[in-house]
Amino acid sequence: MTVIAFSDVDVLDMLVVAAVAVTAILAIAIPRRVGATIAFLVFGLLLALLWARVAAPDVAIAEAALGGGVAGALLVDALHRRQPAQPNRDRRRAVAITAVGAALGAVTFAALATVLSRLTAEPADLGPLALEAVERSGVSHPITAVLLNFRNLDTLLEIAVVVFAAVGAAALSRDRIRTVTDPGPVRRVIAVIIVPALVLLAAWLLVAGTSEPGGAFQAGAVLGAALIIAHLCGVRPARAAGGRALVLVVAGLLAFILLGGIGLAATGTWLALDLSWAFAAILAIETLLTVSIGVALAMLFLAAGSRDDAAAADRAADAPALGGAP
Amino acid sequence: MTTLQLFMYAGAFILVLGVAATLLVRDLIRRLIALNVASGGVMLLLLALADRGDGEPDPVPQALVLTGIVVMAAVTGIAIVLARRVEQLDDDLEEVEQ
Amino acid sequence: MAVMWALSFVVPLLVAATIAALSLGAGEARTRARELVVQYAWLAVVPTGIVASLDDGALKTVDWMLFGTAIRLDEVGRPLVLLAVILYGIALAFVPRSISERPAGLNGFLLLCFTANVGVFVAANLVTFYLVFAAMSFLGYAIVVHDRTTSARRAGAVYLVMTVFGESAVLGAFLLIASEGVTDVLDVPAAVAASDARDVIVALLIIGFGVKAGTIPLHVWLPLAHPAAPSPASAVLSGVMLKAGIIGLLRFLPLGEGAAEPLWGGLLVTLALVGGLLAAVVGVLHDNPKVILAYSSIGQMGFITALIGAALLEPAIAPAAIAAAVVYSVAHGLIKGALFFSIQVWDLSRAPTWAVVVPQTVAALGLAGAPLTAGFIAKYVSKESLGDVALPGLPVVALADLLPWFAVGSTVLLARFAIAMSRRSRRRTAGKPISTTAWAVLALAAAAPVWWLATGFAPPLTVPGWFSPGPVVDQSWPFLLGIALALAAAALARRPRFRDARLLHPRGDIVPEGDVVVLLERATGGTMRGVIRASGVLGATRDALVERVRRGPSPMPTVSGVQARLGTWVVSGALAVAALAGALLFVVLAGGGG
Amino acid sequence: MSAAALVLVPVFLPLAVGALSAVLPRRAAATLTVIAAVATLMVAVLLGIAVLDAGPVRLEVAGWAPPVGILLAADGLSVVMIGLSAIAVLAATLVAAADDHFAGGHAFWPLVGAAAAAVNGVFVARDVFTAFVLLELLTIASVALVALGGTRSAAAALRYLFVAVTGSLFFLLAVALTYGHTGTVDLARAAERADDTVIVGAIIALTVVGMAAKTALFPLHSWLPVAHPAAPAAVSALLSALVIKASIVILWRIVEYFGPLTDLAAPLATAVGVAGAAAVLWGGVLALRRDRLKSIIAYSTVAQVGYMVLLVPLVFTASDPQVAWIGGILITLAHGVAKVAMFLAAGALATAAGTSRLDGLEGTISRMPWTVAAIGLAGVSLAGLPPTLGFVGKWMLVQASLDAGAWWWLALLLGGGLLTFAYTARMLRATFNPPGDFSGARELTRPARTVAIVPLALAALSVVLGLIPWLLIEVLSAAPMGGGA
Amino acid sequence: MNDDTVTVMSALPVVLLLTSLVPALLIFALREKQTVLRTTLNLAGAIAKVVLVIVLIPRVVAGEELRAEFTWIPGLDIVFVTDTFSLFFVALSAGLWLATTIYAVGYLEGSPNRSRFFGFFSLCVTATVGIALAGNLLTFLIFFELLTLVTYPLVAHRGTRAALRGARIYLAYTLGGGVALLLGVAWLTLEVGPVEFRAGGIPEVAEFAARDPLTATVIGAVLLLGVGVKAALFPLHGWLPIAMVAPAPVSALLHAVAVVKAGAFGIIRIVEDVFGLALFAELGMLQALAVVASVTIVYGSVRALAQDDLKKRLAYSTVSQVSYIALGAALLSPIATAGAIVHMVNQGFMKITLFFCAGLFAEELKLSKVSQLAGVGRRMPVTSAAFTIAALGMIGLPPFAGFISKWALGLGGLDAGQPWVIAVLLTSTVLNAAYFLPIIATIWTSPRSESEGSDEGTFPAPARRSGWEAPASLLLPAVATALFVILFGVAAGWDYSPWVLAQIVGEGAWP
Repeated sequence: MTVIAFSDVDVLDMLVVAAVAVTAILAIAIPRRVGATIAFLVFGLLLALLWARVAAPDVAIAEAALGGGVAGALLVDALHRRQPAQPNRDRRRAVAITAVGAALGAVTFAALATVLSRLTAEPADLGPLALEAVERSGVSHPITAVLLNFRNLDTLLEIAVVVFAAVGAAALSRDRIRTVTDPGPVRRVIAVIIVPALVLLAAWLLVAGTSEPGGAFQAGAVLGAALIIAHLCGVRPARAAGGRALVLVVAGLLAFILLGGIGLAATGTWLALDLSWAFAAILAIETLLTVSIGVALAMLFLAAGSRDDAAAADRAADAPALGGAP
Repeated sequence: MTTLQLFMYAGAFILVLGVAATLLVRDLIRRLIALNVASGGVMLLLLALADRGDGEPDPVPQALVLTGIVVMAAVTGIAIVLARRVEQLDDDLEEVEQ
Repeated sequence: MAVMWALSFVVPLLVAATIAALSLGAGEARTRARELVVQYAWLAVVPTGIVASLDDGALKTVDWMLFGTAIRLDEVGRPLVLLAVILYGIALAFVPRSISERPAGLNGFLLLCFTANVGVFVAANLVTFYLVFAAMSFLGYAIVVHDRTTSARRAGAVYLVMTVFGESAVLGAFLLIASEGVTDVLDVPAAVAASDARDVIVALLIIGFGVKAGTIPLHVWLPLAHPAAPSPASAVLSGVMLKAGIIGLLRFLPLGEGAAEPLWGGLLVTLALVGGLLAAVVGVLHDNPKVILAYSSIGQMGFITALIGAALLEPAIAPAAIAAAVVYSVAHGLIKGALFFSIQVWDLSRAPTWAVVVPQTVAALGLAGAPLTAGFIAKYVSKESLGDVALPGLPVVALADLLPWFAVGSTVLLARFAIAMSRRSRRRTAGKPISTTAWAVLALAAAAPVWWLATGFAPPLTVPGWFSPGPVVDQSWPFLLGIALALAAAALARRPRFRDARLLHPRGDIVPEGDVVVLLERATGGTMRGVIRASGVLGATRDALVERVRRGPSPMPTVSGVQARLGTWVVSGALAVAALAGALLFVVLAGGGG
Repeated sequence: MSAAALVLVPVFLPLAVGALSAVLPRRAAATLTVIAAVATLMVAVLLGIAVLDAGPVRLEVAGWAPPVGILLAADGLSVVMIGLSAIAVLAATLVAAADDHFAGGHAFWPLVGAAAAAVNGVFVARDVFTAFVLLELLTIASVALVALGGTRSAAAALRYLFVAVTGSLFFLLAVALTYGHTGTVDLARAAERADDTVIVGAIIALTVVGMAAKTALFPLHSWLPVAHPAAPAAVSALLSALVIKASIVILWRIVEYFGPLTDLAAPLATAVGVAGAAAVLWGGVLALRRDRLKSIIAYSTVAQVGYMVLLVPLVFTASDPQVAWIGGILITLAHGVAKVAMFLAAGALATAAGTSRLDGLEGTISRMPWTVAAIGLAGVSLAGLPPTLGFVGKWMLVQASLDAGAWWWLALLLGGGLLTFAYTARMLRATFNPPGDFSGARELTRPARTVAIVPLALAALSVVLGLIPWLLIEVLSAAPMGGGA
Repeated sequence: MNDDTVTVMSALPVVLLLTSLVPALLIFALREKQTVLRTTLNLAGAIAKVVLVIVLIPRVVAGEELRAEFTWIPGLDIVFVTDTFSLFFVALSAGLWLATTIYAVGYLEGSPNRSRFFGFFSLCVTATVGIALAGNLLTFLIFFELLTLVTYPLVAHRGTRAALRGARIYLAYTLGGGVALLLGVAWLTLEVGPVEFRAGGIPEVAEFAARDPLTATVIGAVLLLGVGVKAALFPLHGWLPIAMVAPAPVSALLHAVAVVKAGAFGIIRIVEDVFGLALFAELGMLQALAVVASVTIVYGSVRALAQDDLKKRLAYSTVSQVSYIALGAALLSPIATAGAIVHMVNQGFMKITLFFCAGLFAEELKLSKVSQLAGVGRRMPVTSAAFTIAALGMIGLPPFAGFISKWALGLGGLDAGQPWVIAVLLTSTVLNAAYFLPIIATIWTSPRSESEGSDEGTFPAPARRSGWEAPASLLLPAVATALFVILFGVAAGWDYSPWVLAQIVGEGAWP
């Protein structure tokens, strides 16, 4: 257990952790939705910062993009839509519930803390094992190696989760997604500037993933954000709904399964990637995954916001199509 | 109190806070927020365990956390869609059996 | 010979079956055929008569029937079978001419009864005996209740109840005997004497056969059944079916087997004596000839049971007593049958009155035991066979001296019968001469077969000379005394002062028919209703109990109430957190120690 | 295709078909899914043969050995459960194909593919994190399926989502602890290295509570009677028969691997047993109180879950845990088959009679005898009466509890059976003709032929399996639980 | 199965089962209108079974035993064995099923849901034959429970409120019994391994009882409780009178052939072929069973007295009569065992005749109360004659079958040194007479007008011109079974008569 500089805990860590804890408490405690959502966004960003501190850059990026970004977008969008009448909250019952919650929470935390205190401090041997196996994975960046080679089944299943979440969401709101017709000048500017930038960023993240932090998920998230903004700004083809979008979403998953099949044919075990063509396979599958995740996240957002868009878009004229889709 | 313990206890605290809130809050969106907070707590715990020694952190838990985050995002997405339908139909929030 | 026996049993059954079949459907041809069959039904008894007279007495068995049925005609059975043949024959001939409706049904049941009755006399093993005895008893019910009047049904009901109890007692006794490992009838007395449950068996036998033989407490059904049944049926009932009880006692009681039975012997004799007395006293108070004859039968049956009781008291005299009992039974059968037939002849036959009265008086004299009649021989033979047996209670009086008093009683009764008959009007409607003449021959010539039977039993019995002075004097004084008493009573009755004295001009209402039966009926009716009410109460309480259990505090409503509250998100959430906290706390606390 | 390769077919095939049917038209999607179900059934049989020959079939996905890679293994339990899932999916999809009312919408087909893949994955998973991701996939698919059930099902689906995800989070915490303590997420290696009783106890406790929430074990059962009836008939069938089994199997796996390592396991197991006992009684009593067909069957599931977890305490106390394991597994299989039959039949009755309230079903026994017979037979199997498969399971659990001298479990097993048949009889009674009107002439919309045949075929299957269960038992004992993959 | 029998593996026992299982499944598939096909299927199955039994009897009596087994779970098989006792019960079931099928076809003419009825009807006999042929306790349990499930829809057939209530109570009782039996069987199998029936008791069970008498007694009690419900022993008899709600052929089947007999058969199997009489007596269970049986005999008869409804009275009479069998099984003497076994047949034939006649009275003249039966003898002489024969048989009068078993039980009781048995038998006889004879008296002797019959004493005119008092398909079975009651009584000595067969079986239990 190495001792860090002046005190056993770096003051910066303590600051970040404290901040994270406070924002968490705020996100939970604030009764009104708007406040809670804002607190949650801040919590998300601070969390990304914390991941950086814990030497997990990939996760930090993913957190920022997915946790803070898309999830945040979804939550804000939910608020913006409609605030149901708060049921009459009789004070006494609320207090009782919080008291019970606090008490049980305290007990759980105490027990959990004692259990955690028994964990040893030395690192698990899994890390070094994985790191020395990276050379034989076809990519140099360990996280991508784990994600797309050692434990690629997890990734496949995770994509399936995203895909089927999108399919489910689309089914639940299939009929009510409207296109945004007249975006107005400000939105048009945003579309012109930001959307291409985001797409470029997504592309870079994707390619970088093979050697430094980055990769399919982060790229997908950014691409998703780009699509959402494009849609909001009236870029009609960016409307991530309907058959075409579904095909894109499903393509990623089917490709991955196909890859598993190819692996089986080539090497005799599912999803095994021979060193010779591992890199190419990983890069190819990553691109497809990025597109798939992007469109899926966009669909989730649109499905969530579907009904009220129609209200906002009752103005007649269709905005001319802006720039090609990525 | 080492950094590891700091992070772990913080993770535990956030997890318990989130779980308790998820299970006790009636408002759907706040319940969803609490769920995301709780998942954040678990991820913190996992990452703290990944970065135990002073060498390079263990990539496997980090990959697991990445997957976890994506999954939580998907869950949040579909939860929001469902919440939206529930609120549009101003359905009885107290989902007891018919 | 076995074929003949089979024939003798099958023919009556076959005839009965054809009668039943013919009476099923309607149609002119059927009724005419049925009439014909009923007319000649009496022929069905002839084969039995032939085979009974020719049979060599060997044991004949049919293994596949019941537990193996076996019949054997011994010297005790033969005369009774012949008696049955005669009486049933005449009865079957009388029925078509009698006034009772549905003669076919009556004849059918009479034929069935005949087979069962003969079966009782010849049964050679326990199961066969019980088979035919039970069959005969229950068929008797069909005859008694034939006229379907309310009194007939009441008589039938009493008869049935008594029969069921009798049956059960006999079954109990037979089971006990059979468990001693014996089945053949001949070696039953020895087994009973030797068995340790001897007293129980004897008691059950006495009860079982007492019902059939009309011994005192169990006689109540007799005075009811006889008037209810059509007269030919009563003749058979009294003449032959009662004898089944007697043969039961003769075959199964341990007569002449080793130690004497002072207790049972004494009981039987006393019951017999009481029977004789009661019969005379109560019989006199009735004016229906059938009831009087019924009471006379009770008295006569009492006489025979006295003989059997004596045989129990003094095993030495057993063979003589048995022979005497048989002779007396045959005599009584013939005469009583004749008297019952005489009622129908008196009512319906076109024969001149003197042609009816003469055979009747001869029969009556025979019953009273006057010299030159069947009764004379029977009574003499019985008195001789008794020797000096005396009641254990009062040793001073010999039983033989008491018997004559039976004769006095029956003479008074017969006088009463004569008066009652004189009052009956004669309708003179039908009457084929053959059956009336057969009856006349039966009444007049009863003495011959009895005398021939007594000589057959010569060795243990001494046959009295017809005119030897000693027996004539012994027999005639009770008869004469009886006549004297009757004349005195008649004289008294004619006096104007006593014109409406109920005692002297009885109409049978002082002591109701069956005397004790009314009490018995009320008692059984009471117990029956009591049992039914008890079972009703039992059922009710059981249902109430089940109901209370079913409606007990069922947890159902509370459970669904709790589930409703539990169902909300907040409460179930709290439960989940509590479960988590509890589990982790437990792990830490319990594990902490380790 | 070596035996090992077979392991992943039950996962990838439905997943691929599910993905395809998201974009294909309804007819094509239906046929594809049915074909996939049949194929999975055949693969299950092949796997069974493989397991019979050589014990558990192991597959290291992507060629990497455990600590780094993911290990999947098919043992007796997985084969039997994959068989159940294939049969259940086949039945549900056949009925849904025949009558769209059962499916609840076009999205039924992709989501059913996803759910089937996830469930099969859980049955073969030997890596706790993969199990977590599979559970999440299952949750997403099931929630979406429930939401297809028409307007009022969204709230029920959302509640189910929150409960399920919270349960998964507890399990994720257990995964974190496993990694923290043993440095690996592979079950077998973790079990070898774990030595701290408190942490192992915590892992078991967290899994127990998490899985209890997801499988609606007694105190945490309230979401099931809300969610299952709201879903369309085919979905309710799959939910009751299949989805709750995934979390039970994970509970069993953790008990199988981590149970022997800590003496805290026994008291936890007894606690689970007590909760199970309470579930049997609570579910049974409430099933007697409800007057809607689907609610009754939902509470029947709550009750039957009690039986499925009953083997947990028995495994620790019985002298021969194998009997308890096999008994529990057979009861779970029997419940699966019977519950699919019952829900599909109930769905058919409800659509035909226009209402799922008991008092509206009069006369249906004359018009739809096969469907009512299916409910009857399924009820017999649930109650564990001969000659059905439920009886085999119950017989073995009775043997195990007698062997362990545990009177209370015995009374529960016997009494529970009576309670189960009580509410089945109540349902049957409701379908008899009203006195006088014998033809049951009340005009019912006649369901399609397959809708009548499929439930009865399943019920008949449970009778056939009940008479010749030795094949199943051979497979189960070829790769016994606790033998380690 | 004493030792000199040679065991032959053959599929005949399974074929015996199939002769009623296959028709059942086919009939379920028939539509309501296909009456002819349904009746032919029914009769074909019934006749096939009777023929098979007739073929088997000589072979089994000659000592050859047919056995069919297939594994159920490893270490425990489902076994069918045709030993003398099982074939005896199969013969009874087959014979009475044929009669009841004919009767049911006539009785249910024109009523709805007949496919369902006859389907379950055949399944019920399959279960009964299964119980009879069961070679070990497990198979017995499987078919015993199957019998409960299959008879439930029969009792509830009419769908009226009373029928459903009756069926519910019936189910509660019999399922409760089934649970007890399951406990007993599972426990014994655990202690002793698969329990194969062996005449005279199983050695392993004996040695287990020696080792641990208390548990053996408890297991014995639980097993008896299980089968006792169906054998309507005293505290557990409640369902029998209530199940009278079922249509007449079902009551006939339930009482005379299937359910009640299965219970009695179970008692004999458990007492003689699992524990063995000596062991059972040693454990003190035999006396207990004898006492319970005696109490039931008297209780059943007493309750029967108070019932005005004819079928209820017959039901209570069944409660009492079946306990004759239990009493016989509980006495330590070969004659008593034989008596118990033969009474299964005798009571079966007598009771089924009574129910047929009760059904006829109800069907033809709409009379169901005893008080209404006045003067029925003239209007329906043949039915009344059959009723009288069967009733006299029930009382136990000699020429009829009932006497044989009563005589055997009496002798058996004495042979076993229990003289009180005779007292019980006699009281029961008197009570039987007390509730049967009045019926016979009213039927034959009391004139029609006396009864409260609504019309002026005349009966509803016979519906058909053929002059028969009732449809042939109802009358013939009743008359046939009545003739059998006489035949079994009179021809008890014949080599293949029930009494002789029962003795053969009885000796088996006394090695």
